[in-house]
Amino acid sequence: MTTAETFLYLSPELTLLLVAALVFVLDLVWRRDPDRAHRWLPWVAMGGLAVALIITVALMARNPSAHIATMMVIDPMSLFFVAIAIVGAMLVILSALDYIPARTPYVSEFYALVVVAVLAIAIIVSANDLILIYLGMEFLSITSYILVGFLKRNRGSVEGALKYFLYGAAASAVMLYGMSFLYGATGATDLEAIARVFSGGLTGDLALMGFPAIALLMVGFGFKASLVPFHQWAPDAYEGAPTPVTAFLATASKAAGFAIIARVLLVGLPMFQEKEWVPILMGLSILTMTLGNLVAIQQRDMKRLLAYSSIAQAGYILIGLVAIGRDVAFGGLSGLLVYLFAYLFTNIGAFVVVIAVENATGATDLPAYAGLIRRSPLLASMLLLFLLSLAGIPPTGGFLGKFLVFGAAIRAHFLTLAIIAIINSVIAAFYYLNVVRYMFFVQPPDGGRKAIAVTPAIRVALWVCAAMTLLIGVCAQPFVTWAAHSASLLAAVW
Amino acid sequence: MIPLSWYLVVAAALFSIGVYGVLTRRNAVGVLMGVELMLNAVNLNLVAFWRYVTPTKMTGQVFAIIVITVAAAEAAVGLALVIAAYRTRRTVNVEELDTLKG
Amino acid sequence: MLLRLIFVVVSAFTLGFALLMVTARSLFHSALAMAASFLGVAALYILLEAEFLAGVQILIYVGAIAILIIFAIMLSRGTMRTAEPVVNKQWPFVAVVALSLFGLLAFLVSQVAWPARSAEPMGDPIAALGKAFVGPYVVPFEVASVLLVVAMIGAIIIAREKE
Amino acid sequence: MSFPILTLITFVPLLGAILCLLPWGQWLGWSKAREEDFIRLLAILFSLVPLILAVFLWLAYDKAAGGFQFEEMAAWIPALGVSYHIGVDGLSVPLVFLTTLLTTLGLYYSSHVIKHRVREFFVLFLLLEMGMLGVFVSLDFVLFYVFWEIGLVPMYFLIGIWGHEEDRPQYSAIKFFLYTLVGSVAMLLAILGVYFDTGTFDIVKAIALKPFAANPMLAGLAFWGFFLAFAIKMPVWPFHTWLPDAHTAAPTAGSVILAGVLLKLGAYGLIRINLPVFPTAAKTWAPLMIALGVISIVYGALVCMAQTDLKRLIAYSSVSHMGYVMLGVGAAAFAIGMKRAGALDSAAMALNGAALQMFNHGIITGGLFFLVGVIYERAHTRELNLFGGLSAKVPYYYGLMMVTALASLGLPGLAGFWSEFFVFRGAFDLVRVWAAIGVIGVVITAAYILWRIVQSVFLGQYDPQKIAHWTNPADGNMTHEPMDVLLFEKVTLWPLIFFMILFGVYPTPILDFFNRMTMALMHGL
Repeated sequence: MTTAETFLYLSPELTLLLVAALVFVLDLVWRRDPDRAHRWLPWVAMGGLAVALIITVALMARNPSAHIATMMVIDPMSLFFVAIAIVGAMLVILSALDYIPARTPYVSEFYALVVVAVLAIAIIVSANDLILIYLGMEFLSITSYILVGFLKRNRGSVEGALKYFLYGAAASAVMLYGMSFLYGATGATDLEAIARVFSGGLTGDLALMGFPAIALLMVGFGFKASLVPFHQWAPDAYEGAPTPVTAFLATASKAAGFAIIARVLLVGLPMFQEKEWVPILMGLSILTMTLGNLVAIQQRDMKRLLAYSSIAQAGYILIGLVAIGRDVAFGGLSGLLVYLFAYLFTNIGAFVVVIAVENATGATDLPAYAGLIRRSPLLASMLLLFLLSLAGIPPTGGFLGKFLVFGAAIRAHFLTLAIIAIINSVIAAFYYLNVVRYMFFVQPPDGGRKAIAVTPAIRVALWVCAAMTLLIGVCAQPFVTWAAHSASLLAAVW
Repeated sequence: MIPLSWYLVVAAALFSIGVYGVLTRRNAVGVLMGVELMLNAVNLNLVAFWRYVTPTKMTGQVFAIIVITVAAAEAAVGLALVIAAYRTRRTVNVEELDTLKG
Repeated sequence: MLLRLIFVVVSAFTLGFALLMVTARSLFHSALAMAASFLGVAALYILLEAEFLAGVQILIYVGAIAILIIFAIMLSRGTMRTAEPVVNKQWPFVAVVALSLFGLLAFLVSQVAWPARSAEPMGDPIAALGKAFVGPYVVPFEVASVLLVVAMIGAIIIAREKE
Repeated sequence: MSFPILTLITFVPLLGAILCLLPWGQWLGWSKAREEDFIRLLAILFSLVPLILAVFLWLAYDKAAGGFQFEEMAAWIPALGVSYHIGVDGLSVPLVFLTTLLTTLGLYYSSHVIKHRVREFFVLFLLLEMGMLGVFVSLDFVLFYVFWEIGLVPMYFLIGIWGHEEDRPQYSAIKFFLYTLVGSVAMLLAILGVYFDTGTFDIVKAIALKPFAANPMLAGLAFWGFFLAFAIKMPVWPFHTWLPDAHTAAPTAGSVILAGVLLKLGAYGLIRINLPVFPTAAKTWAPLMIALGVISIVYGALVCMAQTDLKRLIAYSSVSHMGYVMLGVGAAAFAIGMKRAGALDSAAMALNGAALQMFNHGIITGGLFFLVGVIYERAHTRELNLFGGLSAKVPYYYGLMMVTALASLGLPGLAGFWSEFFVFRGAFDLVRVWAAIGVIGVVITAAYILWRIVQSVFLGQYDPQKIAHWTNPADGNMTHEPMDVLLFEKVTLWPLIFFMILFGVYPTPILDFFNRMTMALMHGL
């Protein structure tokens, strides 16, 4: 590949890098005039992200399958996840416009770090080499630790960040240990070379390390995707973090975890599917959804409830990988992509409502949502829509995602898994409806006289999320084909 | 020549000791030190594999250098968090960081 | 034979200090033991003919990370004066877990038929590393440098005393 | 493409709901009261459109030709083989009519009694109508499922928001939701199973292809996936426990729709999907269906005897009455594959009875719940022991209640008679013993209706001490004596009474719809 082409395919990443640098530099330039910095820099970041998004979509149209050395692969699948991360970050910045300046003076740094986090995700999802995968994941982790602990005067924020950091550092060390096995067994770190060595035939003694190596890898990947039992950091980090960051962690960052699981297993370790990674993923999936839901029922704080709910959702998403197949429509992988895409808007939307309520009341516990329909019909009906989508009620995007992954499970004859999943989705409906109960059935504490003001930025974020949540469910066709197309190249390799 | 497995066993021991440290230390810095041991075990693995499996390619060493670099960055951020936590709570005891109910 | 003897001594040194690190009652002693153990690892790198890496190990691990940790300990030294135990109550259980983990891993790494071969390393490892970092590994190299900058900015934001 | 009448019927309520949501008061500078009046009017008008179209549908459906008519077919998610396929046959036309009729009546009645959170109520009610109509016209499994679930949400709110505090509406609402959801997720898996076996989500094609014909185990599983959803919705014993709570807590119009239409969704599903798609499995499980039906009939009736709450009593009577439907469907399933002459005709007759019972139960129990609402608006209690001797005080109400109650117990000359007659007539030929046990239920029904309702509410001595204050539902003022039926209540009830008498005297027009469909169904299996 020529240098020009390399730059072309890396242009989303380079744009993100430039934008982050620009925000940092402009912040320094406007040091004397922080008001100006605070007013303009979020829009610089937004504009930069928009440019990166346009570039990403334009690259998608080229339908590439480009290798940057052996390190990165720019293909529809990686671009799909880059797009998810960019859109997620834009929504997060919109929702943070009032939240962050009210809580910390480091406003510009915040937006720059969000852009950096997107860059890290862009690297992870296109990484094709264990070294770069590790580096990308660490990059995202370190950025996330900083973002979670960003409100350094706030106990919860710092504590959440410290816990996140300790779990994350340990998880990535375990993952690295697994990577060292793969390197030792094959002498290579790039996924395609690893696959080539293994496909040459596994001698019995070398195959021994397949299961432990994959299990060790899954510790690190599972940490990012917050799969049980590597999830313990998530509730604390989600609750303590600034809420816009929570929204980012629960969606874009989690999506990156799934992207890397899919790529490593499908491109690098396809021969270990049947005996090694399908059982591991199935166990993780069942544990994740069941535990996530059972614990979510007991939560009294919205952020924590959504944290456990997003853990449980990860369990459903994983079904897509367990039941992976070559079927275009119900192949599992495309279901996973649709699920993540719908989940991005749904979950960020839910968190935006949490942010709006938190901005107005300072509280995130469930009683703060009592009678929300009286105080803000917009917020209450929006949250209702998002909760219904999370519960998988049609015609929302959440339903389409569940429909596709459950369908994949049935197609691949994982009936038990499907039944466990549907039982879980009923349990989940219970606690989602409990929030709805508070919003619609319970009398507001002050009789509903005090209306909650919704700023234009939050309004825009909400409408975008709601429109997409419904659009994915009602006009499903383009999203399904897009996902199927994005998954197809990876499925072809595999 | 020393057999490869000797290095790997030493690395496994170092890794297990690190895991023990991570799981038992009550102090956040203590936990971090356990993680550093685990990372060293990984690096030992990587370098040993480099020497025995791909001595003519630099992959293993490159990987190890990257790990060391990232470990330094990670430690810097982690210790900054430790200090911030100490400022707000006067403790860095993992069990006492309980503002968030779990 | 001599090489093997040296290996055993260096390993014993490394693992001994590692054990001391996780068991020491004082965090400060722990940090010193860690630095010693890292020195042992550097020695193992020399045995593996990765001299450059041994240098990096000493510079970064012993020189930077260990010092950083000692600084952090001293900055939060209020926590060191407590008479409470430094390890949690589950330590005997964890010890069993760690021992079985070691057993499992040791068994595994000695059973797997790693594709080892007896080739000599290339002539000039430092030059080779340099070429690798501007050649096939240029992307990780660039990413690592961005990562370092970001981590530095983040650490400063979080650790700064004033708002 | 011809006139998309079914699309209009289904989605006009959605349009109405959206229009009701708009901030008219703000735009036109109206007061809150005026805006609410406008919303009431708007909602009723928008529910009249589907009603008029449904009447047209009733008249335009070619009964002689039978089969699916007014079909519309469009690609929806071609990548998944999901299409927007709708159409009606003899089974669905009367149910579409029933739905639109009860919705309009419910909205009209509610416009007089719902005083708070008006906008939400009417929006949700219209959405509910869309969901129900969608189920009756869908000929694609996914579309069917989508509408099935859409109906769930508004009903949850209707129960939870407008329920009376003492009836634990929040608990009842979530119970209703979760019970139904358990069934529907099972159905979702079954739908997927059928898809992977036949390669289509089209109900008509699935009926022709008979999925899992070679694999009785999987066929049974898929059958049960659907059956669970429908049995919970109907509901038959032992899946019925959500029903009394939901009914008791729901506002009057909510109960009417719940009993009148939502329960029919389950019965409709059995006849539309379980019987024709899985005839072999249906045959296998027919004894169980019959047993569940008979148990529901008898158990529901017995429990009615023990009720002291009028609304709860009528709720349990629904369990009993829907048991007839289950018995009819079970008997028909039992006859599948029988070679004996006349067996299939008996099956068709039982199925006719079941289908007719669906319609009749809709208008009769709908009427009963309206009547409960009438008395509750005045007395603010439904406790049977507090009533007594009302026949003299409210004679008009007494008359309406007598007609409806007698229709409910199956008095010849009123609509309920024919459906019970056909169910038993058909079932008796096929499963004599069970049918005989079921007849016990008819006797108990007569007992609780005459004794618990007629006797304790209307007969005996009126005691002014028991209920000291009555309310005038028109203006909310206190009165010492109960007021008789008001004009808006008469307007609500008379259409239902009209159909009870019409189809009691002359059931042929509606039977023609069913007969053609059931004969084709039974002979096609």
